[in-house]
Amino acid sequence: MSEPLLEVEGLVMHFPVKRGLLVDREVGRVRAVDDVSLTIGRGETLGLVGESGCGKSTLCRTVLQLLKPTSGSVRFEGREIAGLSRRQMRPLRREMQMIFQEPYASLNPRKRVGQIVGDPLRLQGAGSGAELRRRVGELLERVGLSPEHYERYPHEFSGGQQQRIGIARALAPSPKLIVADEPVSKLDVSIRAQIVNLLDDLQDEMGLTYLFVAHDIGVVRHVSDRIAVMHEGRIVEQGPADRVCEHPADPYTESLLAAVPVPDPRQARARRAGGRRPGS
Amino acid sequence: MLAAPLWASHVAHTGPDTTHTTEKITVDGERREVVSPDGASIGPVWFGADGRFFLGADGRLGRDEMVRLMYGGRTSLLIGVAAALITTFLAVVLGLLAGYHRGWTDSVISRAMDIVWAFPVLLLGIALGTALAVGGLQIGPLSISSGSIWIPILIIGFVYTPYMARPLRGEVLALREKEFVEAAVAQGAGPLRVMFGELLPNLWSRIIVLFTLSIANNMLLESALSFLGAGVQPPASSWGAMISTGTELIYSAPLLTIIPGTMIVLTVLSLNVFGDGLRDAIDPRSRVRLEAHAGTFEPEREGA
Amino acid sequence: MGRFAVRRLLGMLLVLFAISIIVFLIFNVIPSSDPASRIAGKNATPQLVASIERTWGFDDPLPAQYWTMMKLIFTGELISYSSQLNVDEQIWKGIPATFSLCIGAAAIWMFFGILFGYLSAVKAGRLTDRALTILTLVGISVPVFWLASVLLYYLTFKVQLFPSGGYVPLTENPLDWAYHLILPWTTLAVLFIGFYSRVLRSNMLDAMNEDYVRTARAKGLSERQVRMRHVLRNSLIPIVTLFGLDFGAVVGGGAILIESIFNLNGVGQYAADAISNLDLPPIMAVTLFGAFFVVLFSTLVDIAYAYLDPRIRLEAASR
Amino acid sequence: MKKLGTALAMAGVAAAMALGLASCGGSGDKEGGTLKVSFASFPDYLDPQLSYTAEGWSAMYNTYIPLLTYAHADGAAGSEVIPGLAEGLPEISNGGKTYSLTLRDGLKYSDGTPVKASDFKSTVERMFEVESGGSPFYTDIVGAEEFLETEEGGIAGIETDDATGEITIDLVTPRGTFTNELAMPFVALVPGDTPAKDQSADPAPATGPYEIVESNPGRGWSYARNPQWADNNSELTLDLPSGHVDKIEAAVIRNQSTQVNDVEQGKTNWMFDPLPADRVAEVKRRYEGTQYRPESSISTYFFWMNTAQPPFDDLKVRQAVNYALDPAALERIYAGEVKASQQILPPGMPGYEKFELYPHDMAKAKALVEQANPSDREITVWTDNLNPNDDAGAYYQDVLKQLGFDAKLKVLSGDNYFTVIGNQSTPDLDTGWANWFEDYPHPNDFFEPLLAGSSIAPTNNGNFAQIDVPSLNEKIDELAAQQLGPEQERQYAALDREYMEQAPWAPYGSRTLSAFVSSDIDLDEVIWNPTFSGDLTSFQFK
Repeated sequence: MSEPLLEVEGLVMHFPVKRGLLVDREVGRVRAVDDVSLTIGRGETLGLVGESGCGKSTLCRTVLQLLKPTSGSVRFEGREIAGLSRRQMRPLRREMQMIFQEPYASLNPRKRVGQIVGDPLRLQGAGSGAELRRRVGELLERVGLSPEHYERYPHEFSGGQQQRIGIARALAPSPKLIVADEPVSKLDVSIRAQIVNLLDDLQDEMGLTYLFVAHDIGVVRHVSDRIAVMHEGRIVEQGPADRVCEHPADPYTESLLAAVPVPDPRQARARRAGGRRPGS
Repeated sequence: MLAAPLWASHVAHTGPDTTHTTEKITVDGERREVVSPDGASIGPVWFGADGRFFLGADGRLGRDEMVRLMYGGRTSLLIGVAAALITTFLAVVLGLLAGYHRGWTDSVISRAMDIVWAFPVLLLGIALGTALAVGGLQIGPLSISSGSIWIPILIIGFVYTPYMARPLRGEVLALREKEFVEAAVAQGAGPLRVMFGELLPNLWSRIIVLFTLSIANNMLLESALSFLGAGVQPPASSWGAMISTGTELIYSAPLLTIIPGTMIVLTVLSLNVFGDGLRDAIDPRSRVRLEAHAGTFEPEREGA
Repeated sequence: MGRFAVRRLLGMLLVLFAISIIVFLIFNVIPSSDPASRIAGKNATPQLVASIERTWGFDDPLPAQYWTMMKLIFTGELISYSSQLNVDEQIWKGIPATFSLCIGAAAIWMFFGILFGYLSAVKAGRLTDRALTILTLVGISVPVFWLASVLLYYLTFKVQLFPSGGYVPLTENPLDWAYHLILPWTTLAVLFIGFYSRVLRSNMLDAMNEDYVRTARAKGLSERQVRMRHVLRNSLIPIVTLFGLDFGAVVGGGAILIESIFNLNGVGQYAADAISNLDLPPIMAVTLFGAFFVVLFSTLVDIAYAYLDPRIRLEAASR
Repeated sequence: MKKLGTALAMAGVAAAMALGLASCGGSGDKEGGTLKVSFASFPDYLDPQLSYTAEGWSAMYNTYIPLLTYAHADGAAGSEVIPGLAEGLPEISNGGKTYSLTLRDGLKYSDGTPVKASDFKSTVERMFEVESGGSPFYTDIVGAEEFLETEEGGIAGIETDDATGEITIDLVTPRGTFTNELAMPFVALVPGDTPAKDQSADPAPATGPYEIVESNPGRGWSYARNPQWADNNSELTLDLPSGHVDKIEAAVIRNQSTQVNDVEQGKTNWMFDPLPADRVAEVKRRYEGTQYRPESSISTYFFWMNTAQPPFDDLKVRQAVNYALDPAALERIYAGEVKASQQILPPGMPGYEKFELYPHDMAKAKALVEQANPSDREITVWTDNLNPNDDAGAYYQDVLKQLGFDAKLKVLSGDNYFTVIGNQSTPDLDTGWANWFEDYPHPNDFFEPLLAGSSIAPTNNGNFAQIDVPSLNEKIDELAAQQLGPEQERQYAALDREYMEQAPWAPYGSRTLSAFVSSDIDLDEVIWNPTFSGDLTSFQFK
């Protein structure tokens, strides 16, 4: 494994359950993330798999400090970010971006594509006017859209295209880490592969590091170098992708492999090898 | 025709407060007194006196009713629009703050809104109007003299804020759950940027509709406050204040009540029809509960 | 559920408390409201004013004055500055007129609001709907007090069809009671008729496209049965909510204009008189009375909703 | 429009000489019946010790009777002080400082308890205890000021003897107006055990021909005949009338135009308030002489100018205003209901002599302002919102604008107008409207409270013009200590002129009031007392 980019150690995220007639008292906790430790190396893809509601999304958000963890440590490039305030976090945000599960919901319906993709650039103080427009155009092209789409609104696009916009936005600040929270689960099966391939290509080109989340172990297997399996807030197993899929150590991983229909591996591999540029 | 008040000062031959108590004018070549010795004022003369006293004089001071109507309309419209701007501004800021930050910010703002909302609108308006009628308002460097129309503007803008802030807060609460907000935060946008850059654009259509209807409501409330003597202070005129003086003379000169009232109805009706159409055009499924009433005017309740 | 209700009621008390403080402060910062000189009258000497200040406690610190006033309101011993009458008793005497006005008007506006809304929705897009839409829009655009004055002029003076105002107690003569209240009822109701029929119309149009209505149709129910049993019934729920709130607001001050114009001597009229006198005790009491109704009805509606829809309870509790 | 009450807050309402005593009742007149009357506002109090409005005094004229009272007659005859519960007018001794009276023997309150001489003392003490607005009239009684302060120990200056009915009052200084003051309702006797708090909701037992049997404050009240009157009290006080109707129902109808409609339609028999200005023409045309007759009042309507600060500290400016105001215009604003006059004393007041110092002359006014060339031209004009006073204010503002001033109008609620302009901490008290109705027919009532330097007070100020001329102050004091006679009347007339030369006010007239009754009331029989207005004992159905 290469030099670690992100190190998560003993991360805990509990949601208190409060009740009380007048004053709220804590009567219990939901343990969404319970003592999770992970390490992702530079340029590596870690696949995180688990059934819906197991705490994957919470983990993503906790890692990115969109939620304050209850305890534990998150180190990014060796720097502890778990206790940082919003303000302290802000300069670090450009280094780690997120791709969302629901492409449409993650795009502001009242903003034009150009603005959506350009905003992160503007936030970084990077250029303005024509220069900004040019860079946005490049990004759009990079994810397989056309610079002409600049003035359009998100609802004018298909789901796959919307996800491409989301990816372009994530790429805009030139991040090191991208957390992809089930980026393809809401897309048509026919489009999933295109997006997965796009992410793969981008990783190769830009040396990105992915935390790739899915509930479908099949998808994860093909993009990931290593896989972590999450169950009820805990990591039950982690290791190289092929090892985990072929020799699962945990019974839960086994049940996942058995329950989820896996697309024909050969077909997927073939497509990957073909490397067609999608969408253009 | 409803826009005529905007050019009042260009059309009018005389000031709105100028009295013509003992004057005579020529109507169709005949000399007539504007106010007779027993106090009866001249009625509408239409075009008989070269456009002067088109609608006659108002009561025993002999002020030109048409001129007052135009200047009064200007005041009414100004109050309606200015108060709506204040309401909108406050409601947007408070709605965004409460809806975005939730937690105790929301609790504080929502409770404050509850208080203003539970305050009977007319009573609050009259109480403030009466309170400020003598000494005016003095808050730090801001000083408003007691006869100023800014007093009714501020009162109306203030008391109607919850009626707009509540639906907006509800909307913000819903929008806030959308992933694009999280996306903006993930990119390093601060709270202000999220509120005004991400959330606000999604509220515009709603705000515009609420704003239009709010002007209509404000004009009705202004008329009610002025009618009760807590709004526009004489001799300044507004349509509400004109109705107020008119009703004192209703048995001898009913037109003085009927004309300004009709103007209010027509203007408010136009605004309501416009706001209604706007709502249908922008957002056909939304059920905006902000409707015109002077006394009770309902917020949209979340979940209702 | 019980927890939600208790919280809501506590919130209600808090709101009332805040309102009482605001009113108290508004009237204590007015430069000219100085009640002692007002009570003393025109020829007052400084001794008289000083003596009045001692007796009424105007020289106490403000919190003490506030506390005394609240205590007196709730023990029913508060007396007004300008007439020295017991405020609670005066409010109590105004209640029959105010409630007669509000309840009667509410009955009228519910009946016509629902009737017009129903007709408008059923005949959507047709002439009846258009006409009713115009009518209801006009209804919500008319200043109530203006309508009242114009009706008074035409119907009690030009044509002496109705009495020119005043209130006859129901117990004294039910017929006369209704006869005196017809005009006030109508005027007060116009606005709400317009408002309710518009809300009902849009609710019904929405409801007609819902699945359960289609299912009902598919089951072979007649169009009429579908409308009455399913569409109307479900569309009425929000109307009932609105009614709760509006009724609270009307009792709590919305009727003030109608009461003064028709000389009904209700609580609203009492409030208007007190305000023009800058007479703090009745203003405090009436505002609290009004706010009580507004808050009470909105609380009732909230609780009713929470009962019907548990999500609200959770949302409110998580705040 | 609405509340004459406050407009007339200072006192009684007058009717003048216009009509002689009504001729004796016609043959068709009948006794009994229920009289319905309407008031635009409920009296401030239905408690004789507290009430200080025209409404209250009119309502209690025939209910609570002081030791002295005013004759039940129109015009000047009605200004005569006559014995009420006392046997005769007071004997004045000790250089005008001691007043002696004797209570009639055998009087009873409507509840049957006997009236005692000591009730007078307890009544005066009660008036101080309830902190009545009337108490300043009686602080010259020995020991009264201490009593107001401590409310203990009684008032030393009043001695009574229940056995003989003798009442002796000692004053600190001679007081020429004290006879009039003994005839004010403030000292109308109530039983000694009446609680020292407002009794409006449960009026005290009466001594007059009518007792208040029901009071619903804010809404209305009603009278019935006093059961003790016919057999007992009237036998003892023959000079007071007994009344014709058996019951009187008074209702509050706030809108005066509605009151007019109701009288026209016969739903109300008499409206207390004057006609609203816009209905005057119509009512005069249709009902003058049959159901309507104008009644003059002893009152002065004026604009005061604050002589203590620019620009009105300059006599020329004040005179300019007097020249600039057009009585004809103001008459129209009041629909003819104000009789033009440019002096302090109104017609009907002893000492009134007509003069006209400032005939309307706009050119002269402008010239005077030019001469004075005041540097401060920003003026606030104050008026109340009772129509047509608000219109008069608007007209005055317009006149000041024509004179080259930057005038702003401030219109306040009639209910607190005088409190505000009487409070010197109110900013911008430059000039404004005011009126004054007599408390009693004595000219001192127009000078001391309104123009004497000693009346300038931080709150409840009555000297709105803040005029303080030492020589004139002395004159006021000197005249106030004397009993009113022809010589004093002449001197008051001179004082009137001297003050108008100083022009602290721009007076414009006295108010015309009106008696307007339904068609079934005998208008000729109606008595309009200058201090108490419509006399309820005089109303009679045809």
